[in-house]
Amino acid sequence: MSKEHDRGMSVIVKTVTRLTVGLILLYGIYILSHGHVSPGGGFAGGVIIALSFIHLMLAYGKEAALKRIPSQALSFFEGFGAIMFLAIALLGFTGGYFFLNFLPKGEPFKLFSAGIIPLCNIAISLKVGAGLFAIFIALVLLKFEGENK
Amino acid sequence: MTHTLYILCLALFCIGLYCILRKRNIIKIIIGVIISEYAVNLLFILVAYRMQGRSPIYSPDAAIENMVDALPQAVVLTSIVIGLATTALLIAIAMRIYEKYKTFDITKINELRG
Amino acid sequence: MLELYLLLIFMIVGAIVAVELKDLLSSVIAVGAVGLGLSITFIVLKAPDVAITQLVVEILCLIILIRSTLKRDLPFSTSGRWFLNTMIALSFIGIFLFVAYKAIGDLPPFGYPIMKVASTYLKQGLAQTGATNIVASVILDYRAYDTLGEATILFTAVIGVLALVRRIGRKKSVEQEGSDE
Amino acid sequence: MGANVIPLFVVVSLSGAFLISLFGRKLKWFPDLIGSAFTALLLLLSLYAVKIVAEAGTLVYSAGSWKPPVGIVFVLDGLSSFMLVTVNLVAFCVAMFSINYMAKYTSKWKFYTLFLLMLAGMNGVLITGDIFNLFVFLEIASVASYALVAFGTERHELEAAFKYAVMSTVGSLFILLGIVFLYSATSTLSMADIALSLSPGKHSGILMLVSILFLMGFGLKAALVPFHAWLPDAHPSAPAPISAMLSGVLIKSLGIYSLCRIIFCVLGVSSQLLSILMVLGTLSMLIGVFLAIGQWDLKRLLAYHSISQIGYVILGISLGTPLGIIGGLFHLFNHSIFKSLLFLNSGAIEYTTGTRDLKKMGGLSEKMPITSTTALTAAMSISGIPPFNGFWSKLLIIIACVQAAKYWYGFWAVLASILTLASFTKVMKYAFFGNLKSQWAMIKEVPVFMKLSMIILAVICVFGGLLFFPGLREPFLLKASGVLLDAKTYASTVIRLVQ
Repeated sequence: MSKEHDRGMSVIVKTVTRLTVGLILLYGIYILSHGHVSPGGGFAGGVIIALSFIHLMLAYGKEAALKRIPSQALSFFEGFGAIMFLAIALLGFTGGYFFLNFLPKGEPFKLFSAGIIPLCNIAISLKVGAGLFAIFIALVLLKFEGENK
Repeated sequence: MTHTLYILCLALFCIGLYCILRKRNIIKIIIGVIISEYAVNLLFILVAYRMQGRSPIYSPDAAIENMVDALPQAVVLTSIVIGLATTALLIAIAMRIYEKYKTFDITKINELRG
Repeated sequence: MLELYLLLIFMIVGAIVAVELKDLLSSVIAVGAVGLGLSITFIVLKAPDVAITQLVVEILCLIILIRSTLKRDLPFSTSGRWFLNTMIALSFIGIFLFVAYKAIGDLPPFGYPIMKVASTYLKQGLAQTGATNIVASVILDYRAYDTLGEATILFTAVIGVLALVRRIGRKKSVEQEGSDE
Repeated sequence: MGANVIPLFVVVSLSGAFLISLFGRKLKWFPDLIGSAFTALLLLLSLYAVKIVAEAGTLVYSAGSWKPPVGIVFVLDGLSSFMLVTVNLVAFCVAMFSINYMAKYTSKWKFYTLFLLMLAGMNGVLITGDIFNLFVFLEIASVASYALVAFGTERHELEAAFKYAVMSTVGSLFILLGIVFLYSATSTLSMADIALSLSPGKHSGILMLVSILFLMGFGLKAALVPFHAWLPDAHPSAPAPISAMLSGVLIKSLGIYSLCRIIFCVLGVSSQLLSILMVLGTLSMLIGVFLAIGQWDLKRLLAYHSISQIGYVILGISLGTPLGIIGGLFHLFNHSIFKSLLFLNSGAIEYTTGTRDLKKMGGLSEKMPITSTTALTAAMSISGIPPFNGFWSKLLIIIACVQAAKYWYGFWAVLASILTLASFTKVMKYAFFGNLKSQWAMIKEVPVFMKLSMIILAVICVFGGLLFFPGLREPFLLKASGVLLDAKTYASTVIRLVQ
């Protein structure tokens, strides 16, 4: 079981994955960056990004995915996303209130509008993507080690 | 009759509750928790629906009126994430339990009395 | 309206199947069907944001659940007082449903919410926050503090899972820890 | 400064947690330092909060400058500041205790991160004025506590954590269901606004349903008697500092505080509800102490006593008279102090001897003078021996029962107190007095930080009774009980202050 998963799945799955994984990642980035003008947002975008890496990992085995995004980077992104979100909240104190939307609102329907909302989306998606992928890796690795015994 | 949908939704909640109370398998208990969470989230969106309503998103070309209630949607987004976090932790505990006891059956995992 | 009833009945049937099936993997897949039905219901109820999030969370949950149940089908055991316990559970649920049925007559009818606070968001949300998606303006501006809590809870779950999957929880004895650090 | 201090309770603890997760895994000393320093800072902040509430009355703060009901509002009143001091005082002592104690476990930084997240959740629950926000922070504290209960990753710890997690999640689902019904009936999530929108005539059915749901949900979190099955497993299984946090403050801030805040300030209190609570409280008091007497596992015994003492608090508060509420809240504070101290003592014993079984201990007072002296103080306090703080609060509750002509409840309270004394006599006799067993001839007293935190708590146990005397009680206890007594003015005060 363990070896089979290190190698990944069959060649058909690998080919389809190679074609689709970039699209899924791009879709995730689209969803998160347009969270304030269309349905979606940081959370859904972050989960989709995490899913694209999970997809890669299921098809190619864990080494291939971890080579592209090592686990130190994961924990860094997670902590960084959290700190960034908290920092945005604290920067509101410059305007006098916790969580104040202190940036200019911009023009509706444009990508760069709505003040802090796109920034918050990016922070959340970093955190969610890294965090959920870390959960997945932790649970999958646990399973492999458990079965080796 | 205006509340039949709410009752159906509560019935879904009760199926999850029954599963948690009666099933003796850890994965089944987690499934019960997931179903109950679904039912509560659905109820929150149901109470926000407005007849012939539109999604709460403005579009550049048409004037929108009669949008559905947006607050429950925002709240349910948060509550889905809370459900995901709880479920992930429950599954992690369940997998560690499986590793230690080699079973998901809670009648066999019974070291504590209380 | 009819589609809502059909979807709800589909979900209830799916949930009963998920609860009662003996095979764990099938049961998990039945939960996936319920979640998919829920996602479609959200679209019918005009909540696209929630539908997208529900769908992706559903997929993630399903992958993790399937990974954890793969090849682990076990025979079920029933505890000794099966009949008594089932009756207690069912009567508790029955009482709960009855009380709820009596009480929800006080709620406004389905399709006609009061919309006391929400009307402020819908009328002034675009002008006050600049976001055309009102749900985004609620979660990231009006109620951004909730979202901080939401992000924190996910962070908690990640650290919690990482803490739980440690191979060794305790060091063997107190004397050892002085030497190895 | 003023009201700007309110969000800091969450911000400080959250930033501590995030910083530890970023830097803690490389620098070994970093988690210890941040854990103790940030909890000390939070303790100072909460003392400052008591001061400003005593001077300026209730304070409100709108997050993001959005006024309720549109945005989320923070409310800092007498009850919140009272609870904040309790939570952060215990958290500071526990963080200091953990510096030495948690060296037994691996991955200390994960422990401190989860600990600070749990603290952030509790502080968030205490300062919020929005019902859904209360739910979110309640879940943060709960999720962190599930992971902390299983922190040792042994068999029984995982099992206890699973049981606790499932039951607590069911409680959360009941609470969320109650929030859905409240939202549907009132179309707002701000607690003050809900309280103003609910009218007893129109909403009587829904009020009953919501009260039942909240009673079940928060009852599960507070381990009131029909819902207590998880507590005797979960609390002993956690590492000792976490047992102290769970028993000392978590079940109070998530269970009792939230229940009281919602029932008294939002739903409006009715006499039927109070009598239900009174019966549940008395049942908890008696069943907890009866189950505790037969235990030989020290931490399990203490966990059953938690159920029993929670019963006292609920009984006092549900009497509804001024003296009863003061007694209940005072007992809540005292119980946090002495129960955390007892759990820390049990942790100290486990640290040196490695056992929790009372039959295997004996004569430890010779080798561990500080642990045994502080344990004696706490034991006398919990069983209500006169000069210590537990005596005064139990006395107040019993006098309040007699004043309210509820003689039987007073009798049960006295009986439970006597049984508590019996049970702790057993603990002291088997653990600390008697002959020293030969296998413990080599043990030493615990390290310095553990000693220090136990001494701080013991000193508060001795002098805690002074808090009820005139001069000290006005800013602390009377402000807190005033919130529950004038619960009807909560909503109008909050609405008036944000304008």
